[in-house]
Amino acid sequence: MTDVELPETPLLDELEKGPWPSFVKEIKRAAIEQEKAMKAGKKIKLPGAAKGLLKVLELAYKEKRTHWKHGGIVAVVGYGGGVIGRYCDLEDKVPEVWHFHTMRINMPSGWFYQTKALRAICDAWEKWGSGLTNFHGSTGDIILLGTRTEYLQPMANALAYLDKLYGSPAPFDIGGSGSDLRTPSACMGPALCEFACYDTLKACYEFTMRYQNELHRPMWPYKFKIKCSGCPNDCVAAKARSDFAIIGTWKDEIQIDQEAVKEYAKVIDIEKQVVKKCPTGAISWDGKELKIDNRECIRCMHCINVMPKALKPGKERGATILIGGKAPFVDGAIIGWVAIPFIPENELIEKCCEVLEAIWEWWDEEGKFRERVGELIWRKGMDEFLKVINQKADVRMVYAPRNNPFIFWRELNQ
Amino acid sequence: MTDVELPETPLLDELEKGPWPSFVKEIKRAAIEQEKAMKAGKKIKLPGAAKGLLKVLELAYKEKRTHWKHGGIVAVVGYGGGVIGRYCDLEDKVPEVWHFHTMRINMPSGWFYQTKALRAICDAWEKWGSGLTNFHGSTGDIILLGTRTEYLQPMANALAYLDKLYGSPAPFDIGGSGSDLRTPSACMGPALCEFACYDTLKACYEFTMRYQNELHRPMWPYKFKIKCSGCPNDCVAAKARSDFAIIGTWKDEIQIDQEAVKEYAKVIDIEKQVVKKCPTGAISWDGKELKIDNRECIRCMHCINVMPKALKPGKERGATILIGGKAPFVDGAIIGWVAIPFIPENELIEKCCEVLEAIWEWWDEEGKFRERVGELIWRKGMDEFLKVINQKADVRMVYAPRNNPFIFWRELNQ
Amino acid sequence: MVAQEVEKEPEETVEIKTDFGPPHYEIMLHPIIKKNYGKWKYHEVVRPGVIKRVAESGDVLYVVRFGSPRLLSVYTVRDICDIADKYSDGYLRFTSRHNVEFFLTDPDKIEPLIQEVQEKLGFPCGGTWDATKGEYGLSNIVHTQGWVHCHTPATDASGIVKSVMDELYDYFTDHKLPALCRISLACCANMCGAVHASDISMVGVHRKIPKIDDDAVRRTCEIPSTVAACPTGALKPDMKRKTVILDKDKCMYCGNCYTMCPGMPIFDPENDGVAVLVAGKISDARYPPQLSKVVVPWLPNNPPRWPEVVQTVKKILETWATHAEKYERIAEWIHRIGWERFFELTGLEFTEKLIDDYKRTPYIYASYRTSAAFRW
Amino acid sequence: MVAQEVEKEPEETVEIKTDFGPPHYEIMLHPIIKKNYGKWKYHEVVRPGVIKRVAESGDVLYVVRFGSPRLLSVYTVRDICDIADKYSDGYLRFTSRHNVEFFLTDPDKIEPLIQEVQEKLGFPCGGTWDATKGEYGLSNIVHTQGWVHCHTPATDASGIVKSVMDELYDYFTDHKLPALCRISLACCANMCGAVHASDISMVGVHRKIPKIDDDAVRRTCEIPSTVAACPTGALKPDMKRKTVILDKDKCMYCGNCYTMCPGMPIFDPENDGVAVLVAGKISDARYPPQLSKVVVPWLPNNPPRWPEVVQTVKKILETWATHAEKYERIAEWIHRIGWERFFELTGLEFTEKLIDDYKRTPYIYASYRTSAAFRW
Ligand code: SRM
Ligand code: SRM
Ligand code: SRM
Ligand code: SRM
Ligand code: SF4
Ligand code: SF4
Ligand code: SF4
Ligand code: SF4
Ligand code: SF4
Ligand code: SF4
Ligand code: SF4
Ligand code: SF4
Repeated sequence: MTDVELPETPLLDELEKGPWPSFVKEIKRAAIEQEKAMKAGKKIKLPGAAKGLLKVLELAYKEKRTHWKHGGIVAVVGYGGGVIGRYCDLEDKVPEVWHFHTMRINMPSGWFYQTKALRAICDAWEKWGSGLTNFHGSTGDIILLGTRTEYLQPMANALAYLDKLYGSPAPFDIGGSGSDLRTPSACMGPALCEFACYDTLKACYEFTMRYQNELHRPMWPYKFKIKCSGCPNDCVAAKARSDFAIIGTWKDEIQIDQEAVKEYAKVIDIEKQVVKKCPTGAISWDGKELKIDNRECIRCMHCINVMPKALKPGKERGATILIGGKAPFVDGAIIGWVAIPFIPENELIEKCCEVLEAIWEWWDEEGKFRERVGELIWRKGMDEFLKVINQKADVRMVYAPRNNPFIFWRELNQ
Repeated sequence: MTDVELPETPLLDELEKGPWPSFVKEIKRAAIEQEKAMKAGKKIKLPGAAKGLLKVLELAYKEKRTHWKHGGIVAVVGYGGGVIGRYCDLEDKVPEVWHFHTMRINMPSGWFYQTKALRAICDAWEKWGSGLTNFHGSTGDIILLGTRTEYLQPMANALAYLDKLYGSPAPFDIGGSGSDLRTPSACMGPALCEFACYDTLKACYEFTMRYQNELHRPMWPYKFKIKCSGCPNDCVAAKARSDFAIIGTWKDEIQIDQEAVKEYAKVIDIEKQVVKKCPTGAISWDGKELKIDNRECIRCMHCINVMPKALKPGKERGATILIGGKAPFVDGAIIGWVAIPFIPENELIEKCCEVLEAIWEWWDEEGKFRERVGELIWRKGMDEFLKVINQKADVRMVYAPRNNPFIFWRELNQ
Repeated sequence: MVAQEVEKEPEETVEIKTDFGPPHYEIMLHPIIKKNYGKWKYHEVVRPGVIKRVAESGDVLYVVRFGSPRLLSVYTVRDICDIADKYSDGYLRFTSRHNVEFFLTDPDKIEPLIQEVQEKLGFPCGGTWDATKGEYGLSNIVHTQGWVHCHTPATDASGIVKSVMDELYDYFTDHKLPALCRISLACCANMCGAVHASDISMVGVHRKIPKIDDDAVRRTCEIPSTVAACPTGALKPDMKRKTVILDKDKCMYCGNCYTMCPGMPIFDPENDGVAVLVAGKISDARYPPQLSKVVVPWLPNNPPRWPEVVQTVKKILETWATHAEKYERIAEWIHRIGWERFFELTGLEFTEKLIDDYKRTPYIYASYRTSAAFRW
Repeated sequence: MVAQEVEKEPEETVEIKTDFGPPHYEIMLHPIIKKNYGKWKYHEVVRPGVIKRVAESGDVLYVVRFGSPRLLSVYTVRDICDIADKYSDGYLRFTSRHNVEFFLTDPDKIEPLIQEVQEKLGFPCGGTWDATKGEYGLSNIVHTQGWVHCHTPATDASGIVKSVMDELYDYFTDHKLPALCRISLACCANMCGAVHASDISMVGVHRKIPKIDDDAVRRTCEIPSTVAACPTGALKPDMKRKTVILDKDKCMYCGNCYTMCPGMPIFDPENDGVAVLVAGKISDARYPPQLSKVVVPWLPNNPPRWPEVVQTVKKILETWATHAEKYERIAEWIHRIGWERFFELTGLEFTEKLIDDYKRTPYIYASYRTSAAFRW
C-alpha cells in the first residue's frame, strides 16, 4: 500500500490509534487506493482529492480552525438543491481540494441496500469524486464528499443511469438541500420491527416520490423535513429532527399474551421493571396475570419494549403528527408538538399529503425568509394553523391549557 | 331599622338571600345606620353615600357594566399614594357618590387587632366616609371605600391622630398605591404558627418602617410588592403576589419526635399519607421509626403539615427570596423565581434591605414605565440581575439549565 | 370665614403628620400570643373552624375562624369588636383570605361564640382544614372590587362570590374536600385577586375592542403612553388627528389601554363575562407552584346570581372532590389523570381558545425555579 | 472540439433525467425480510450486537450490528459489500445512527462474521441494547462535518467522535449501561447533529464576535438579509459605507450572519470550543421528550484528541451509569435526584452562563405537547 506517498499528518495520525474505527484511516485509504487505481489504469477524474483533504485537515488541526469557505451556488441541470458547494481557502497550497462540493443522494427508505447498488455507487464515485462518503448524512442521505464543479453533472448522470452504466438494481436520484423538502427518512419499521404501527418505508417512499419537485427545487422560505417513525420509540428522532414527524401509535388496547408474560416472569422482575416504571401506573401484575388499564395507558411503549414477546400495540393503529421539530436557529430548538393526535393507518398517507400541501401553501405565502414552519406557527398562532390544516383543537395538542385569559375573539370583532 | 328609606334594588336584593354573609346587607346596613346616626346627632359628613352606592350598583347589575370612572390624581398632603380616586359617571342621577375615592390604610403586620383600634377606625370612617370598608384589600390594606376629595385630608388626619382623637392604641398611616412600594404583608408567622422559620411580623414591620418614603411617594417605574411567609406553605401567597417574596425555610435536618410519630400512627396511615406523598421519596417508616433522608428532602413541608406535633423544620433556619411575582400584564403572569436560595435568619432583614435597595436603584434607572421588576430581569437577563444584587449563580435558581448554547461571553469581547 | 373656622373639626386643625407607619404589631397581640410568640409547639383542628394551638409553655389557645363578606360596614365591624371583647379579650385578627378569627382560652366558650356570631353577624364558622386527617374545608374567596368600585371590571366581584359561596356553603362549614382548594376571583385581567395561581379562579374578561372616543382621547389621554401600554402592539398613534388607531386583529381586549386612557372604554354588557381557570397552586407542598390554566374561556354575565359561573365552579370542585386522592390538589389530580380526563370528567369543552397564543412571556421563564424546594 | 468529443465519458452524453426518485425499498430488502414484512413477532438480544428476530411465520433472522466511522472510503464500502455477499446474501443496511447491519439466517455464522468484520474492517460488533434485561450498550455518535467539510464549525466532528468512542469503546461492545444513552455531536450551533435532544451532546461554540471585513461584505453579501439573520438584533445596516455594524453586547456568536455573509467570519482558534449538554430525550418511553440542557458552557479545542471534552463526557456517562436505576435515562435520573445533585456528583460547576437568557422562544411552547403520549 505504501508506494503512494502521503503528506505528513502527525496530528491526524494520532486519530489512527485506538480501537474505534478511524476516519483518518478512511481518508488515507482513499488517498492511497485511488492513486493506485489510477496508476492501474482506472479512470479517476479527481486523483489527489483525499490527499488534499489530509493536508487541509492537518492544518485545521494545527490551527484549530476550518479552511472551508462558503459554497456559492453549484448545482446540476434541472435541480436547485442536492449539492453543497464548498471551496478551500488554501487554493494555492492545496489546489486538489480547491473545489470540494458535496452531493446528497437520496437513500432508499430505511437505509436498506443490495450490495450491487452500493458497489455501483462506489464505482461511480471513485471515478468522479474524492472516493469519500458518509453513510449517511444526518438527514439520512448518502453523502458523497468532495468533487469539482465540472464533475457534478457527470456524477449525477452516473447515478441517474446507475443501473445501465454501473449495474445497480436501480438508479439513484439527488436528495434535498437548501430551502426545499429535505430527503424524507424512515425507521426500519415493518421491515424488521414488530412494533411498527404503520408502514414507515412505504410512507417515506410515497412522500419522496410524490414530492420530487419540492425535493429538488428549493422555492420555500426555508428547509422542511419529514421523518417517519413506526412507533413512539421514534428511532429516527423525528420528533426533534423533522418539521413534520409521523409517529406510529394505536388507540385501542395493548395486546397481551399472558403465557409469554409468565415466561418473562421467570427471567425478569415484572413488578420492578414493568409495573413500577409505567408512567401512569396503568399496569398491575399478580404473578399470574398482567392487567393493563388501557384508559390510563398513554402508549409510551415501555412495557412493550421490555416484553416484546408478550405485549403488542393494539389493533387500531395509525399515527400522530408532530409539527415543527428543528434545531435552535432562530427562535430556539423545537421538539415538534402534536398537530394531529391520530390518523388511522388506512388514511395516513393521503391525509398527510393533504395536510402537507396545505401547510406548504400557507408557509409559502406567510413564512418569512429562513423561517421554519414551527416558528411561523408560533408567530401566527395555533388557531390559524389549525384552520390551515382543517383540524379541530384537541386537548392532546397541549400539555396544559393556556395560563392567561388574553384570548382572541376575532369573530366578535369583525 | 326600616324608618330609613332605601332605593329599590330588586336585583341586589337577590343577594341578600342564601346562607353566606351578604355584602348587600352590609351596604344597606351602612345606608340605614349612618342616616340614623346622623339623625341622632352624630357628625356624619357623607350621609347617603352607601345609599348612592346601592343605586349605582343596582344599575350596574341591570346594565351589566360598571358606572365608575377613572380617578385622576387625588391625594393627601405629603403623600403621593394611598388613595384611589374614583368618580361616578351618573353624576346627575346619583350625586351622593359622584366622588367615591378609596383610602388604603396600612394594616398592622399579620392583620392582628385590638378592638380599640378597630372601633376608632370605624368611628372616624363613619364620620368622614361612606361607612363601608374592606377587611382587607387583597394587597392587605384596610380599605376605606368611598369618600369625597375634601374629606380625604381630614380622614387621613383622623387616622394620624387616631390615638389622640379616637382612643386607638396607636395611629394608623396610609398604605401604598401607584408606582410605589405597596404595603408589605406577612403571614401570622411566629404569632400563631409553629412552622414559622423566621419572624414574619417583625420583618414586615421593619421593611414598612424603613421604607416609609418609598411607600408613600410613588417614584418608580411601577408598583413593587413585598410579602413575608414564614415557611414554604406560603400563606400570604407571596410567591405569586409579590415582586419580592420572602419564604421561610431551613437547611439542616427536619426535627423528629419519634414518640409523637407513633401517636399519629394510631390515627392516620403514615405510609399512605406521608411516606407515599413525599415528592422525593425521602421518608421511610417501619412502624416504629420514621426516617427522613434529609439529603433527599426538598423541604416541601408536606410531612410536617400532616404531623405537626411530630415533625418540625430544622434548626438552621432562614429564608429563600423569590423575585418577580405578579399578575399577567404586560409580559405574562409570574410566580416569582429564586433569586437567593438561602439567607440565614439572623442576617435576613439586613440582607433583604441591602438587596431591595440595590434592586430599586437598578430598576429605577433601567426600568421602563409600567415595567415590573420581574419583567425588567427578563429583559436584561439574570446575569445582570445577579450582579446588581451581588449574588453568585446557584443551580437552585432554575428548574434546569438552559437548552441552547447561545451564551454571552461579553468579558471576552470588550 | 369666621363662621367656617368655628365649625372646623379637630381633624381639620391638627398638624400634618406623615411617615409614622402602621401600629407596631406587638400592641395588637393577645397576651397569650405575645407570651408564646415564636414558641408554638403544634396545632390540632378541633372541629371545622376551630384550631387548638398548643405552646411549648403548655398554654393553649383556640383560634376560631368565621367567614366574612369582606365588604363590611363599620357597624358590623363594631359588632365584631363587641364579640371579640366578650370572648376574645378584646383581640382578633383577619386571615389572608379575609376571614375573621377570635382567640379563646376556654374551650367551653367555643360553642357559645359560634352561636353568637351566627346569630348576630350571620358569619359561618369554618374555612379551616385538618391536614393530619387529610380533610379540608373550603375557605373564603379572595376577590376584588368589581362594580362596587372599579372602573375596569368585566364583571362584578362580590355578587359572584356571594353566589358561589352560597352554593358551596357546606364545604366551608365542613371538612369535605380531599385537599386544599383555593378559589379566587378578579373582575378584570389586571387580576387584583391574584387568580393566576389558584386552584379555581374566575376572571372577568372583555371580548370587544375598546371604543375609541377620539374627542375624549384628545382631552384626557397621553397618546405615547397609551400606545406603549398595549401589550400586543395593536395601537398606533395618529398624530394628525391627535388620537390613536386600533388594529382590531391584534387586540385581545385586555383593557390595558383603558387603564392609561379614559377615552377608550372597553366594557360591553353583552360580551363581557367570566373565564374560569383551574390548577394553580402556591405552596411548595408535594408539587411545585403552578400558574392557573384557562378551562372555560367565557361565561356570560348573568346577574344577580351568575348561575353559569356558579354551576361551572361547582361542577369542577365536585368532580375533583369525587375523584381526587387525599392531599391531591386540583393541579396534582390533573397531573395524575391527565388533562384529557379532566375535560372528559367535567364535561367542559376544549377548544382552540384554550391553546396559548400569548407570546410575550419568554420561554426562559419555563426554566426558572418558582419554588423554595431544593436539595442542599 | 472534435478531440474533446471523442474523450467524452458515457456520463457526459446521456440524456438528463430528473425526478425519478430513490430506488424502491422493496428491491433492497433481504428475501426473508420481504417475506416477513410487517409480520415480525418479537426480537431477542442474543449478545451485544446481535438481535434475533422471529417472524410469525417462524422464520428467524439474526441482525448483526457493527460500529462505523461513518466517513467511509468507497474501498471500505466495497469491503463491507464483500462481507455482505458472503454472509448476508448480498443485503445489508445502515441504522439511523450510522451503524452497519448484516442479516444472517444461520446462527453459526455469527461468530465468523464478527471475526471477519473485526479483522477486515476493524468495526466492532455492538451498539445494541437489551430492553428486557434492562442492559444497554452505547451506540454510535450521530455527528456532522466539522473541519472535514464545513465552513462554520467551531470544532471538528469526526476527531472528537473518534476520541470519545475510543474511550467509551467497551460501552459499545458490551451492555453495561442502565438505560439508553444517546450521544450526539454538532460542530456548530446549527446543530446538524441534532444534539438538541440527546442524552449527552457536544456542540461547537464560538465565543468571539464575527470579524467584519467591510470589503468582503460589500463584495459578497446581501446586507438586508444578513441583518435580518441575526436573532438578537445585533446587526444594523450601515447604508453609507455599504456594510453592517455590530453591537458587540448583543452578539451571542451564533454565526447565523456568517451563514448569510462570507464577509464576517466568526472562527477564532483560541476561543472556539465545545459546550456539553445533557438530559435530552426523544422517545416517549416512560418520560416525555426533553430538550438537552447545557451543563458545560465551554471546553477548549484541544486537537487531536480533545482530552477535556472526552473526560467530561466520560465523567457524565459514568456518574450516571453508577447512580441510575434500570431504564432511567439521564433526563429521568436527574428528574429523580435533582439538578443540585447532578452538579455535585459530576463535579461540574453551575455558573450564570447556564441560566437561560435566550428570549426568542415564546413561553407558549412550554404548553405544547411534544409527545404522542396521550389518553383516549
Ligand atoms: C390563617 C392563614 C395565615 C394567615 O396569616 O392569615 C393560614 C393558616 C394556616 N395555614 Fe395556610 N393559612 C392561610 C392561607 C394560606 C394560603 C394563601 C391563600 O390561600 O391565598 C396558602 C397557599 C395556597 C396555595 O398553595 O395556593 C396556604 C397554604 C397552606 C398549606 C399548604 C397546603 C397544601 O397542601 O398545598 C398548609 C399546610 C397544611 O395544609 O397544613 C397551610 C397550613 C396552615 C396552618 C395549618 C399553619 C399552622 O400551623 O397554623 C394554618 C391553619 C390552617 C387551618 O385553617 O386549618 N397553609 N395557606 C391563612 C388562612 C386563610 C383563610 O382564611 O383560609
Ligand atoms: C383594591 C384592590 C382589589 C381589592 O378589592 O382588594 C385593587 C384594586 C385595583 N387595582 Fe390591583 N388591587 C388590589 C390588589 C392587587 C393585587 C393582589 C395583591 O397585591 O396581592 C394584584 C396582583 C399582584 C400584582 O401586583 O401583580 C393587583 C394587580 C393590579 C394590576 C396589574 C399589575 C400587573 O403588573 O400586572 C393593576 C393595573 C395597574 O396597575 O394599572 C391593578 C390596578 C388596580 C386599580 C388601581 C385599577 C386602576 O387601574 O385604577 C384598582 C382600583 C380598584 C378600586 O376602584 O378601588 N392592580 N392588584 C387590591 C388592593 C387593596 C389593598 O391595597 O390591599
Ligand atoms: C436500528 C434502529 C432503527 C433504524 O431504523 O435504524 C433502532 C432499532 C431498535 N430500536 Fe430504537 N433504533 C434506532 C434508533 C433509535 C433512536 C434514534 C437515535 O438514537 O437517534 C431512538 C430515540 C432516542 C431517544 O429517545 O433519544 C431510539 C429509541 C428506542 C427506544 C426507546 C428507549 C428508551 O428507553 O427511551 C426503544 C425501546 C427499547 O429500548 O427497546 C427502541 C427499540 C428498538 C428496537 C428494539 C425495536 C425492535 O423491536 O427492533 C430495535 C433494536 C434495538 C437494539 O439495538 O437492541 N428504540 N432508537 C436505530 C439504531 C440506531 C443505532 O445504530 O444505535
Ligand atoms: C451534512 C449534514 C451534516 C452531516 O454531516 O450529516 C449537514 C450539513 C450542513 N448543514 Fe445541516 N446538515 C445535516 C443535517 C442537519 C440536521 C439533522 C437532520 O436533518 O436530521 C439539522 C437539525 C434539524 C433541523 O433541520 O433543524 C440541521 C440543521 C442545520 C441548520 C439549522 C437549521 C435551523 O432551522 O435551525 C443549518 C443552517 C442553515 O440552514 O443555514 C444547517 C446548515 C448546514 C450546512 C449546509 C451549512 C451551511 O450553512 O452551508 C452544512 C453543510 C456542511 C457541509 O459542508 O457539507 N443545518 N442539519 C447533514 C445533512 C446530510 C444529509 O442530507 O443527510
Ligand atoms: S420507531 Fe418503533 S417501529 Fe420504528 S424501528 Fe423504532 S421501535 Fe421499531
Ligand atoms: S405503554 Fe407505557 S403507559 Fe401504557 S401501559 Fe405500557 S408502560 Fe404504561
Ligand atoms: S406560611 Fe408557614 S409559617 Fe406562615 S402561617 Fe403559613 S404555615 Fe405558618
Ligand atoms: S418536607 Fe417534603 S420533601 Fe421533605 S421529607 Fe417531608 S414530605 Fe419529603
Ligand atoms: S381586577 Fe380589575 S376590575 Fe377588578 S379591582 Fe382590580 S383593576 Fe379593578
Ligand atoms: S385592549 Fe389591550 S390589546 Fe386591545 S388595544 Fe387596548 S391595550 Fe391593546
Ligand atoms: S453543525 Fe454547523 S459546522 Fe457542523 S456541519 Fe452543520 S452547519 Fe456545518
Ligand atoms: S454571530 Fe449571531 S448574534 Fe452575532 S451578529 Fe452574527 S447573527 Fe447576530
